[in-house]
Amino acid sequence: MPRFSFLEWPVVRQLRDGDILGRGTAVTSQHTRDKKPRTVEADHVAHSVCPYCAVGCGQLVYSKDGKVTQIEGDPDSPISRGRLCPKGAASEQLVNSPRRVTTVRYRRPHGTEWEDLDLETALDMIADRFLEARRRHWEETDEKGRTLRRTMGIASLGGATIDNEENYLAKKLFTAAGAVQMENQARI
Amino acid sequence: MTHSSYDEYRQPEPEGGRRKRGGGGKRRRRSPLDGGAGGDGSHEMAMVEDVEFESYYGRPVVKAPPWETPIGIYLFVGGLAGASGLLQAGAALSGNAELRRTARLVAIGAVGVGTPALVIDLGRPERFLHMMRVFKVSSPMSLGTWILSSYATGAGMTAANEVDRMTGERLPLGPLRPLLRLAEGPSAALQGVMGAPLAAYTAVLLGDTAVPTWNAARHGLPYVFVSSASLAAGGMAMALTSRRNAGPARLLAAAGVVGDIVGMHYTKSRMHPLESEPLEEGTPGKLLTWAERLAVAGGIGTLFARRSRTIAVASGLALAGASALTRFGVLHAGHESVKDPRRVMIPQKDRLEKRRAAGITGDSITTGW
Amino acid sequence: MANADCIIIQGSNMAEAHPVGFQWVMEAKARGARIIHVDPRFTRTSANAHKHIPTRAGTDVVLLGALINHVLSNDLYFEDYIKAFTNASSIVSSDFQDTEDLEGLFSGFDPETGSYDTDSWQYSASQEGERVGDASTFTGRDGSHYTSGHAGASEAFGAGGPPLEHGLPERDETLQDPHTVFQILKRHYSRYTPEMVTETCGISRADFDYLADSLVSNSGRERTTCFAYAVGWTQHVGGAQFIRTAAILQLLMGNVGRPGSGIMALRGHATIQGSTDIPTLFNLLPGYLPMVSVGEHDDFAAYTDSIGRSEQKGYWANSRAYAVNLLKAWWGDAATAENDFAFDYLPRLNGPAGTYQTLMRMLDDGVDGYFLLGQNPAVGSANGRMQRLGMSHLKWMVVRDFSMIESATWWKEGPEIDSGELRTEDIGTEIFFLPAANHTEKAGSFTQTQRLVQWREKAVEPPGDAQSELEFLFDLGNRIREKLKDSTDPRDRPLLDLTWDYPVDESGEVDPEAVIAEINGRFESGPDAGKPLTSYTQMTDDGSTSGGCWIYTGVYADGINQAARKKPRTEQDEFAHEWAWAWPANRRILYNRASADADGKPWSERKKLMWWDDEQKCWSGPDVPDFPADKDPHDPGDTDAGGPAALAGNDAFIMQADGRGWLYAPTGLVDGPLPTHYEPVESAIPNPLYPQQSNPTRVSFQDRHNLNAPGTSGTHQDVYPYVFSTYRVTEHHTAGGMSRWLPYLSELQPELFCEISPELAEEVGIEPYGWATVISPRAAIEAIALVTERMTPLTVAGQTVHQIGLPYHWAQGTHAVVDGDSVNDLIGMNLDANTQIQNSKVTACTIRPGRRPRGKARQELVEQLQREAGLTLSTGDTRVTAPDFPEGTHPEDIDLSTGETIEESFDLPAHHRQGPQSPGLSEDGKHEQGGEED
Amino acid sequence: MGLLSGPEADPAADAGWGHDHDRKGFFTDTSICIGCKACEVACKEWNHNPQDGNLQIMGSSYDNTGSLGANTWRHVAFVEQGKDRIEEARETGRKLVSLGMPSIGPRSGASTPGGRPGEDLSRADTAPPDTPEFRWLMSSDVCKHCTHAGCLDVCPTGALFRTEFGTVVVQEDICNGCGTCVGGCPFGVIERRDDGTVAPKGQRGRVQQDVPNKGTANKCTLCYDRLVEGEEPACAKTCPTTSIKFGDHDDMVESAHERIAQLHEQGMTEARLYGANPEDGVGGTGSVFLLLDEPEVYGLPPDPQVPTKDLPHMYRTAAVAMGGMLAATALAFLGGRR
Repeated sequence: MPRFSFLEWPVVRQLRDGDILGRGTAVTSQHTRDKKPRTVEADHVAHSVCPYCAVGCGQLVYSKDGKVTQIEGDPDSPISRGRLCPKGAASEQLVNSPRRVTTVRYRRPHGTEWEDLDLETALDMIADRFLEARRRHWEETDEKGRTLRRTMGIASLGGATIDNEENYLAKKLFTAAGAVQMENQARI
Repeated sequence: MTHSSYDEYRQPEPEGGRRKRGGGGKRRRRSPLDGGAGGDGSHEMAMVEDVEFESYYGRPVVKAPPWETPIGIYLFVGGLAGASGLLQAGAALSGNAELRRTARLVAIGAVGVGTPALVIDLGRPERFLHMMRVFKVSSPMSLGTWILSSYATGAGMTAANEVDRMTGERLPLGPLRPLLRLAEGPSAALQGVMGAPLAAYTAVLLGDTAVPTWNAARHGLPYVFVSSASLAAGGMAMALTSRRNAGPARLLAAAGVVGDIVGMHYTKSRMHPLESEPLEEGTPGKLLTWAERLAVAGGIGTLFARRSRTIAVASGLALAGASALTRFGVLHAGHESVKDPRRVMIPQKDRLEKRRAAGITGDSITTGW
Repeated sequence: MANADCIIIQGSNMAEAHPVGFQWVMEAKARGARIIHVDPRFTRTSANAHKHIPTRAGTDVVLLGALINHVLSNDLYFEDYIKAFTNASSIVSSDFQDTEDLEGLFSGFDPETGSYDTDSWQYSASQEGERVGDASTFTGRDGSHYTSGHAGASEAFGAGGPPLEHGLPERDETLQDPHTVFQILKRHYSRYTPEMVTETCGISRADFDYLADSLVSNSGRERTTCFAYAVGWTQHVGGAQFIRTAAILQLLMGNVGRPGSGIMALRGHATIQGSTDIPTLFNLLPGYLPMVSVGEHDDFAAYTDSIGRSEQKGYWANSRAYAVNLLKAWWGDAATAENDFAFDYLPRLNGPAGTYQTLMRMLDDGVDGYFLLGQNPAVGSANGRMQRLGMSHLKWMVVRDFSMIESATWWKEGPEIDSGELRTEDIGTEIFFLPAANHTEKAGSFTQTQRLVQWREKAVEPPGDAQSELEFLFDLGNRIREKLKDSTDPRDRPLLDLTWDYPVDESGEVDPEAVIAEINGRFESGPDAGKPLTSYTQMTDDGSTSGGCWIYTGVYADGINQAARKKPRTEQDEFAHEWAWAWPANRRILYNRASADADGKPWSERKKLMWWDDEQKCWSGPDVPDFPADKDPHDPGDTDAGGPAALAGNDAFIMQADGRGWLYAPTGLVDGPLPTHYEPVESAIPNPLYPQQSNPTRVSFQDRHNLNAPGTSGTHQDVYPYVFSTYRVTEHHTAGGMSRWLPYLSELQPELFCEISPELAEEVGIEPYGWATVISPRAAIEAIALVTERMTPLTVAGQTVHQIGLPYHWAQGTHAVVDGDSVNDLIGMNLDANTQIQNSKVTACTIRPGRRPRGKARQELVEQLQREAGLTLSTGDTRVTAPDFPEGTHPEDIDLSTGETIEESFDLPAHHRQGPQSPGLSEDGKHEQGGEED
Repeated sequence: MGLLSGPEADPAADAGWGHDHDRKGFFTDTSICIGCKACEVACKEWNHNPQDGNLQIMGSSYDNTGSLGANTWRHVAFVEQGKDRIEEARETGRKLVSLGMPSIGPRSGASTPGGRPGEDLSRADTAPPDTPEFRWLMSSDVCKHCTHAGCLDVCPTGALFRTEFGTVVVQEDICNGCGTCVGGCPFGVIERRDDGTVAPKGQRGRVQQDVPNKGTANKCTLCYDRLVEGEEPACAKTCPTTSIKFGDHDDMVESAHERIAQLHEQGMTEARLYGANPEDGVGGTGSVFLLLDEPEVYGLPPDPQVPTKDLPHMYRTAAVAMGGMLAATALAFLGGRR
């Protein structure tokens, strides 16, 4: 609390500032007078797109010190004109949710609890399992001897919040590996 | 509404039923007996006539201030202090030292209980001093703060003098003692001047809200509150003062009883039945009924208190109890009145209709243009 | 949409599912447009429409068919438009037999395989042996100028359908020949009368007239009507045909390719459009090229010819170039003319490999590993119980998400753990939960529902171990390639030869712009080598260019990320061409050639969009013309040249092999060239139109966990007397992974509820806001009952039909802010044969007051009802009910009515999948049964 | 200057801000609200308000936040109505129109009302849209930012203040949570935020949000901290259909009058304005609403009066009472001497 100054005492300001009833100028605090929107305090604003439905509303993502501080509609967007639905408006919570999990979790076969696992180890284990499953369920030909050159040991199901670039890499990698069981939300 | 044997898996139900039920549509209330069927079902509903009524799922329209038991205590002790302030001033002027001392000690005791009660009830008690930031005539609470603090200053000084004298000047005051004595007169005057405002402002505080029962009581509540303060202070003084010196206290108490009962009836007479109903029914109604009974009993007691100290003490305590019950009754009646939106909606619609019938059509918040 | 004069929203709850998109409807309304909502429920969309018309779910073809009949029999169609731009005058093979002749089936049905031979559906060709087919990605299935079709079509036709031979159909411009499409259409829909609408949909005559008058009076030269649909149409068996019906109607009314016209597909996910354009779907390669099917695509030429022959009209004629560019982008120098550009590196399909087929394979222990990339099938997929049981058969799975979704926690706290069906210790599935980066933590592009590719800038770094999918996949590819680097096995060549050398930044993260540049394509050789392509017309089939998705070519034109353009709307016209980039070629309204008449003049001043500028000799107007820019409207087209040159000046539908909008679809659909009403699988209403009850080509899975209600068959129809639809509400998102974890959304809709009419509540004794239990042949769930007049019982065929609404966002778990039962557990797997999309809009059930049983008793209740209804594996799975057709073979049946314990009565193979499945094409063009055998 | 009631052209000037600021306000047109609740979420997100309620369905259609309060500063009401009620709404609306403009008339402020005094709606009577069988009303409620704000006037600390935009805002660093303002509001808007308002579901201890400003009074600030930089409030910015409009108060009132005239022309006599009359019990509201039924249906009071309007009278009553008390005391001492 700032040091008390008699002249800044609102009762005095009531008499001084023409706000005798103490409704406005006489009673403001320094904190109030310093109010600024946190969008102004952001050190970076990214143009983004809402991750929920397919309308594709523009979002402005404000961040400060590497943390998202505010997400709101992008008024420049011809699609959404700066407006967002409740989900779009809540997407800051999607980023900063306290329920979000940000470390690798591992459940071993027949395990009863989650365990921690190093990301590097996890990725390597996944690559090994990928190749093993690919091998185990490889189908070179069908029953008529026609070439299939594919594996049925691996399947993938993707959401529809996966970027085009990500889908492209996924399709490219899985197809090259012969993994044909690839699906996404579009069919669900 | 248990339908299946698996309903026990339901989450624990909050008081008053799990789901606030109630249609948004039309409701007709037919008799006092079907109370409890509507609204959120959590309280009795008492009845006026068969009245057509719209609300939003029976939810409250206005909110009552979050004033709980400490505020009830404060309303009581504030009044007690206020009237005691007058008593001590009168006693000082009339040279009734015993009555003066009693009144001053009661006053400082009341202030000593009331001020912490006020602070405790704040959402942020550590910011109690923010009350002194402004002086707002539009705010009874602001005025009350200044009244209370002035009063408390005076009461503190007068009580210090009394205590000093009672302890045979053994308080380690040193050179301050003459100053204390010097301030006694002005302090007693301050305490006396602030006494009546302290007793009355809380009535304005309650009246100056949108809480239907309080707001509608604004025409008479100050009378009730000053009377209640008087009977409480008179009663306490009567109980704590020797019969010989308690005369003015008895008279003040008796006057208070009369004022209290008349005032309450007058107050109710100016209210819409739906607004006054909480003062008569339910828990607050019971409190107020007992308040009135105690007041009457105490009032009768005052007539005989000169004869017996026992009667004096009993009726004094009865009066104090009556005052406390009155305050809690009024406080809770206000809280009760916001629970049922009818108490807000129907009196408002009625007064709007009345104005329209009188040709005043330009002051409605709802307009067709 | 804001330019429409009438908007008919059917099969969509637009205001709730797409509130921000709905602003354009409200704007149209403010401008005087009439808004009509046709839906079983009165929703927030209805609340803002001029009229809500309650209907019975799954009967949309009857209503739309009756509108078609109405405009045809009263000559209310837009004659100049249909003559100019549609195939109304085309003559269909005289072998074609309609549902009128065959009791609800078309000619060519093979009851053994449950599929059609489409030979007889073809146009009558001017020369023997020539057929013309659809090559359209964009309209073949739905005629919409917005949508690119849903994921799917039968896996054999990625792009839209065979065959694509050169040639023009015979036409009769007078439309009088009985074999013209126009006359066939008239006959086909003659049964679809307003009375039939009342009888089938439960819509009154007055409401039908209102709808018909609104449509007719808001169509034509001066006015346009727009349809909007969403999964209320697609998530049906026959869903593709629902959309087709609307397309036919819109073509007849001249409401395609014009301002405020069309059929707007409202898609539910940020880039669900993108994930079909650049698909992670089993049947497609990027740009709607099909996956290779064994038998059908045995060499590269056969493959490309099946997509589009070089002699045919329109842009699909260049299919070889598109395929070569894709292969070149993937395998670079290893893709040469000599090895058919590594065509053999592509794996082959021999039947559907969709998510539900994969599930059945999982249950057979035929799948080891499962990647879930931001998807929650334990909640979001039909028959969630089976999904979870399927996952328990996996060796391992990778779940990439933001939080502990139910598909990651089913082994610990799923309903089957509760009930004791599964024991955590017994489940051998190894689970990797990898935290994912969200949309603010990675750059990349989403493609929204109007094909607009929008780039997102990265705002912050992902926290902790969180990674983008791009990072994850790139890393996985690197590791796999590293582990295989010494392999000599030819099967590893495709992985080792893959172009996988994406530039990385200092922290080793791959640059998404490099990926979109690859998608866009570049010159591989020649003077411009290395430079980005600007248009797919630059693509060659000799390997001198590459491009990962031909329809996206131009998105990185001039080396600039066009999708990242953010010129404010206030600084450009309403088409906002400098905001992001729309495929193809940044065009905002597809088939906009049709906004001008045959002579290239606008139909009217009011509805002017594109027109032929006779002085400049080019098409002009505010949008990018969806037509060869300098082709005169009177150009007859060089039919010998093939490709775009072959298009005539009025062949507005440039992706169709005949340049016309298809009222009748000779190819591209597996369940009929004309939409026909079939009752939903579990419907208890006999099909009022035909003896054929349900869609005979539907895909189903016989399994003890996937039983059907008896519908019209059997004698115990009263066990599951009601139907429910699932849907979403504004406050939540799909399976809840992105909404149930957020307090601000959870508080708005905290609990699962069901919406029922006061009449139904009265009938079964459910109190408002009390508990109700809904039981289907698959599962039982509990929900809070919202008893509301927004639900209307309908009278259909003399019966009262009660429909129940159930949003599907909740699931059992302890990690989200709110939980509840998972509605999708109730739904059976019955798929549309065209799209492989499941029905979720009409499912039989019963409803009771009170909560559901806990633990083991929950499933016992389900089984008790199964027995009461006498369900068997084949219940409700009878394909052909038209008496002239012999029944297909029946799978082995079991008797559940004996009251044996579940273990005893189900002492059978866990599932039985002998029933007909989606057809694949064999080399001789005959359909055959899909590949999976039990 | 210093008024407690009645028309007041410039409440900001009345609070010492001078005359060079435009009063800002909302016009919430409920006839185009789609009930998406984006306003509720955008408001909470901007102001970091805690989640409300106990995560159970409240039994009021799709409304599960109940009412305005300490944590919910925008609240969307959902009302389902059948034909009878719709006709009744139409009828009461027609009566309102026939009352016409007040004879004393707004002297200032509301510039040009769109409606015509005593407008003859017999024409509209003949051609209303067919009364539908059913309707579902949605309406986003918010703090009214009254011209005469009861909460502000009764606040004893100066925590509540009138901003330069004419809006009413709590200074969270000043408020000590005395709760007087809660009773001062005739609309039941402002409320003290208590710890108990955030109840995680069950005993699982799920999301435990930080609760800022515990124990202080809370309500809509009309995004004061955005207005100071010329930005619009979060709710108005996000509203998909512009049901929530934000701007200069005079413009808002004017467009409200225009909109109501437009709807009346379409035969929708059930439409009416709420808060657009500077003669009403709070001097007109800063947030004006267009409603399609009587205010009670939406949970709004039909005739709110700012309690301070009667304050002079109450002070007089109190003075009389105090006088009586003094007299009684004096008499007691005089009589007590006996």
